[in-house]
Amino acid sequence: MENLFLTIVLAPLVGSLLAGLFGKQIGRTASHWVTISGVALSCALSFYVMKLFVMDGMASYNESVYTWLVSDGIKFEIGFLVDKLTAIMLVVVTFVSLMVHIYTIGYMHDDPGYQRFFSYIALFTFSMLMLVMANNFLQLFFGWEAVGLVSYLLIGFWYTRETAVFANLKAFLVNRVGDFGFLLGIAAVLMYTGSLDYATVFAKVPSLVGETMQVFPGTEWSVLTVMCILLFIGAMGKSAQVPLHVWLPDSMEGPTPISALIHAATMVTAGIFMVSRMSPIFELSTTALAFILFIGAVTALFMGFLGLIQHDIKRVVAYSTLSQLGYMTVALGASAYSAAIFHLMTHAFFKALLFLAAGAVIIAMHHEQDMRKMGGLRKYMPITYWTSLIGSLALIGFPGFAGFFSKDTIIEAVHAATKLDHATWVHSFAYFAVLAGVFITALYSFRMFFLVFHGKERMDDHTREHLHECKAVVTVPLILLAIPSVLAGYLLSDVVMGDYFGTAIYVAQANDVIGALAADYHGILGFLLHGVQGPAFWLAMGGLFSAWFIYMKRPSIADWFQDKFGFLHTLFENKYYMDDLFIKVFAGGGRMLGKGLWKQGDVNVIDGLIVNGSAATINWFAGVVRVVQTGYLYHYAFVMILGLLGLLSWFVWWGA
Amino acid sequence: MVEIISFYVFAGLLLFAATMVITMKNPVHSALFLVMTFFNCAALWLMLEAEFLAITLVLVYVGAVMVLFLFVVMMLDINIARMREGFARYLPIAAVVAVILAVELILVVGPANFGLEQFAEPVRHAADYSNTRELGLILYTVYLYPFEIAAAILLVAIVAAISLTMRRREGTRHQDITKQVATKATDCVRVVKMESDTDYDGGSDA
Amino acid sequence: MSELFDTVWGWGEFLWSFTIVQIVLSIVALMVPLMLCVAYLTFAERKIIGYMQVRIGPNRVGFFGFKMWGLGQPIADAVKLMFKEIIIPAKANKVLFLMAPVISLATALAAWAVIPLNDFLGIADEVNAGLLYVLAITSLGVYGVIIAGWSSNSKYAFLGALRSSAQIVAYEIAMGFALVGVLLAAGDLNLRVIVESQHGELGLLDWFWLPLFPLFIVYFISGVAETNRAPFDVAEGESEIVAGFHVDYSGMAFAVFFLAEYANMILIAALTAIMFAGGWYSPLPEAWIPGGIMGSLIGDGIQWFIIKTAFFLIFFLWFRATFPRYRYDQIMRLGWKVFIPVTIVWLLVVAVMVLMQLGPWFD
Amino acid sequence: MIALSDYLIVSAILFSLSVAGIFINRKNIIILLMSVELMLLAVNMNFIAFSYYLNDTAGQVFVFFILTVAAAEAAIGLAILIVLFRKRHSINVDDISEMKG
Repeated sequence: MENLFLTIVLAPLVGSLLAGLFGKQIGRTASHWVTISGVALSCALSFYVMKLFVMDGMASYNESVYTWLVSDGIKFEIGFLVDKLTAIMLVVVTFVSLMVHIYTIGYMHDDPGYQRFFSYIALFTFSMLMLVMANNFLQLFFGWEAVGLVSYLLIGFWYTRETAVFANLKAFLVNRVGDFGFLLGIAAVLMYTGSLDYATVFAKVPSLVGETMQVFPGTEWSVLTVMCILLFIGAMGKSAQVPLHVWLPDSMEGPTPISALIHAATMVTAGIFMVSRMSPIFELSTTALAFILFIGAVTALFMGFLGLIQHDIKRVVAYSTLSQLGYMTVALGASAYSAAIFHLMTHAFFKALLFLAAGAVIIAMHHEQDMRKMGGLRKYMPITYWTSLIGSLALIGFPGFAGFFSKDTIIEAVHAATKLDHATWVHSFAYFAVLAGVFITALYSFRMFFLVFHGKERMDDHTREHLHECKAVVTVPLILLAIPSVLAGYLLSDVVMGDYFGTAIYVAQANDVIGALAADYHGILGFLLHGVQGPAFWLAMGGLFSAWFIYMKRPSIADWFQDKFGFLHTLFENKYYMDDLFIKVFAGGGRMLGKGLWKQGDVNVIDGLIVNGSAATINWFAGVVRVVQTGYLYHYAFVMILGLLGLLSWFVWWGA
Repeated sequence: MVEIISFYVFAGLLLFAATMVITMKNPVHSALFLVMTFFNCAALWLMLEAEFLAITLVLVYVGAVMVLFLFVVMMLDINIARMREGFARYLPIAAVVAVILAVELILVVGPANFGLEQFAEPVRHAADYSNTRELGLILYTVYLYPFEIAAAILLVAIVAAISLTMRRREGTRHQDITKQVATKATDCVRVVKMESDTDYDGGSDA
Repeated sequence: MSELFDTVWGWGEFLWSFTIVQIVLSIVALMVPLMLCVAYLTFAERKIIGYMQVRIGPNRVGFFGFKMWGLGQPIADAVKLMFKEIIIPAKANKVLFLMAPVISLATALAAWAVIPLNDFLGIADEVNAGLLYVLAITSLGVYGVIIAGWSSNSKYAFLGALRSSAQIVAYEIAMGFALVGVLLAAGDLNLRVIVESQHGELGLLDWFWLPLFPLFIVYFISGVAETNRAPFDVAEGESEIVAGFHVDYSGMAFAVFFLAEYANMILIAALTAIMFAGGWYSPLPEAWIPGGIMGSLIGDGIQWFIIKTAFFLIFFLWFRATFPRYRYDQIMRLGWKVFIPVTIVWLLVVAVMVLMQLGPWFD
Repeated sequence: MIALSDYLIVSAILFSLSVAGIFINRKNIIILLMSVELMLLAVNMNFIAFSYYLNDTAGQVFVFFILTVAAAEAAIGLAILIVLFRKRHSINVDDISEMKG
């Protein structure tokens, strides 16, 4: 069993190393073959593991493979925790990764960094697998940072582009903020439980309920809340939740397969996975859950707005990713971990599909990403058109498609959460946000869809002449991804409503919204019918219709809207001024602080006061002392004798 | 009686000589008066049954250190007039300081504290008492380490004094005795064979 | 008559009761013969060197019309010098100039205080630190030289004084070390004890010269150097610096220096006799000494002390007649680089011998 | 009878005289050295006087050491003086106020 898991993890690594270190020697074809076979092996074995769990009912596996070091009783180990949660992640990660690998052959066909790219994505697969299979925080953190590193490398893959370098730097810095919180969270875990091992930690955390700590003097904060929020800050960074989301749209500077794999399907969901994995901890802090819920709701709604006004096809998908990540986070906040993971899975398929489709469009348009220069591509690229349609319908939650089931479950879960005993305004706000988000999602998704595939052909003649459907390596993954995009939703009854996760996910009795839903669940068909009657469906339909009306029927409405609500447009255009805020306040503030420290601290205090000051003081003191030290012997003798006289006088008159 | 007289005589001469040491114009005279001071001091020490130290004082100070002083004073071309600058100017303050110091010291060590009542004169030792032996016994047992250290200090002083004053002058010639002894006849004398002058036609004894 | 005798005797007893008088009298009793010896040493020198150089020497001045081999010569010289004018150079430091010869002679004579002439004679021979006293006093001799040289205010005199004093200081160390050897061997600082510790059945083989032979040689040669005698007479160096430190002295002042030099010679010879040659002990083994008058003549007694001193004195004269003068740097080399190391090494040997209680000297 | 205080007073006066000597002969480094020797002599005198009156030889041992050190001091002092004179052709204290050789 251990060898099986090791193979899953190491196969992509071997491929990556071969492609990365010997890419020049083995050539392009061999490079993609080694990496793809590595990932394919992983994928096949992942499905096998899935089968073991689902069909054979295997118990979860939790063993240490290797002890790196032991310090003061704390073990630093590498180990695997494989349960049903991990199994889902394994399947999603390896499958999407495999699709992307195959797709990349076509997408990166002309790129000089071909081998490097394959090496990177295989390395990413390895890192992500390490992350999801970890059985302790150290390995989790290793995977966490490794995927961050690969993300950084891949966003800046075209490192000669200034924007790419800027974007990867931005991703790197923003992730540092999150990772710092994450690291503090791990430190808190280690400090209060004395272990890094999941099982040990989860066993110990219940005893921490009610314990408080003083982060700042005079404050009494619950240890668990602080721990959870710190860990979640890590998730916020990796899963691009407001306000640490700013890096994700810019990460679209990377090649499209990367956007699909890392920045839509897998890496960004690491935060979701992590929180689900930590559910035994998070469930103990209602405050932290409310915080998560709020962050997720804000992300889900407001990031959707931004998608409305983007012209870059990939950015629209990116904002939709942000929004969907918000949905997952909302699900986490509502304690619907299984719903979050389910949405994670479906989203991984259809979002990867959408990205790859967008990539296909981009290839066809000769790397033109602006939707205003597209239109009417339907007749040139039928496969892409249809798969995109499936992806879009799945995204907006059209009944029957994967997104419908997962998203509707989340909405229902949030709705159920508003009825919980400890429900607050946050839960109500979240419910509103997810409902409004459905309309927005439909609106921008089909805006994009219509602008790209329907309407007038706005591209130049040269481009139009070369328009044609992509090669099989591109279209086959699209089709392969379209299948789960449609069908994955039907796993709902097993994954969410059934007892699939078992002990992998822990939900407190008081928070058990999924349990409430499951009680009312009467099979897929019932859910389907119920969904069609619910507000979410009609909102989605409204969004779809609005998109058709505004962008197909009356394009002038968009202009009119832009005129009348210019301030809103400007607000969206500038992404709520979030980047400016960060750049001005944090970067600028950092610069100001640095400058201040440099001018005041370094130049004035350290150089001026301490270095030159001490020198000057010594100089001054020496100047004073120099006067005392005349060099004349008799002066010294004089002083000595006077001193002697003084001592003697004291002795004679007052002493003894 | 004899003791008291000799004490006052030696003490008086001691103080007189010391006064002369510090007031003499010529450093040579000062040095010679210092010798006299040492002698009187040695006499006082003899009265205190410190024979060894008294003789050592003469041997070391008079016989060696002061000779050194005299050497230096005599050999150095000293501008006496400049040396005397400020003598009169500082005399009053020196006198005041010295008198205050002396008065205060005497107040401390005077008869009130160290008179015969407090410290009776000890019984003189028998004639065969050897101060040297006593000193030697304690010096080589209790004070062995300090004694060794003193020896080391002296050695260091020797090395320091020599290294300070030694200078090699350019162009001085030294006799290398080993070289001289090792010289062989062949190093000094060169035997040259000459043909006789055949066309010499002078007289036989010219 | 008897009254007068009684009165005089009474006064005598009264005076004798003062220690000072006793001391003064004993000093006189020692000094008068000593000065006579000094005077006749000059005569002896001239005579002996004369014979060594195959000439006669002074032989005219006698007493009462008899020539008596010139025995009146020292007296005549003394009278002549006494009446000569003492010339004091104009720029000389008068007090010091006159003091210098006195210091010279005084130190030469003062050392005699602790010298035991035989088993009971001596001025202050009971002094415990006699050896130290001798060392201290002889080390003062240099003052006469220095003061004379400096107070003359003359270059020749000063150069002579510097040479002389440096030489004296240098050889004093070797001499001191040699005496430390004696001290080690005898285990006492008292000169009488030192002599007595050389007493034994074997006569002259019991004396310290045998176990301390290198020290004995070093001591004696150092003594020659101390007294500025030939071949160490660079301080006077007639051919170089005219007459050294006493070039400006004349008349009695010069005579006193002269006396001091010879007194010093006698002192060194006497000390050598005491330290290394058994003082007043007979060189013959005890068994050979018969009783009676003959026994008192050749047995232990002051006569042996005088004979030994004279014997060593003859070496002084012999050296002068035989050896050429040392160069100054050679003198310094000999003193610092030969004698001092030799004495230090032999001190170790002596120490070992004493520890081993090597007979017949140290048992 | 001579009391301990008599010796101590003599040495006190001797000490004061040497202090005065340092004051009035401030330009002459040789006399300064001699004054220092006088001071040490006064100190030694105290040691010996106490040693005698307390019948404790240790005081004399200390005098012995002081003599040793003072002799070394005099030797080195004079050596420095000679080196100084070679360099500066003067031993006036005013001319040697600098550490530079």
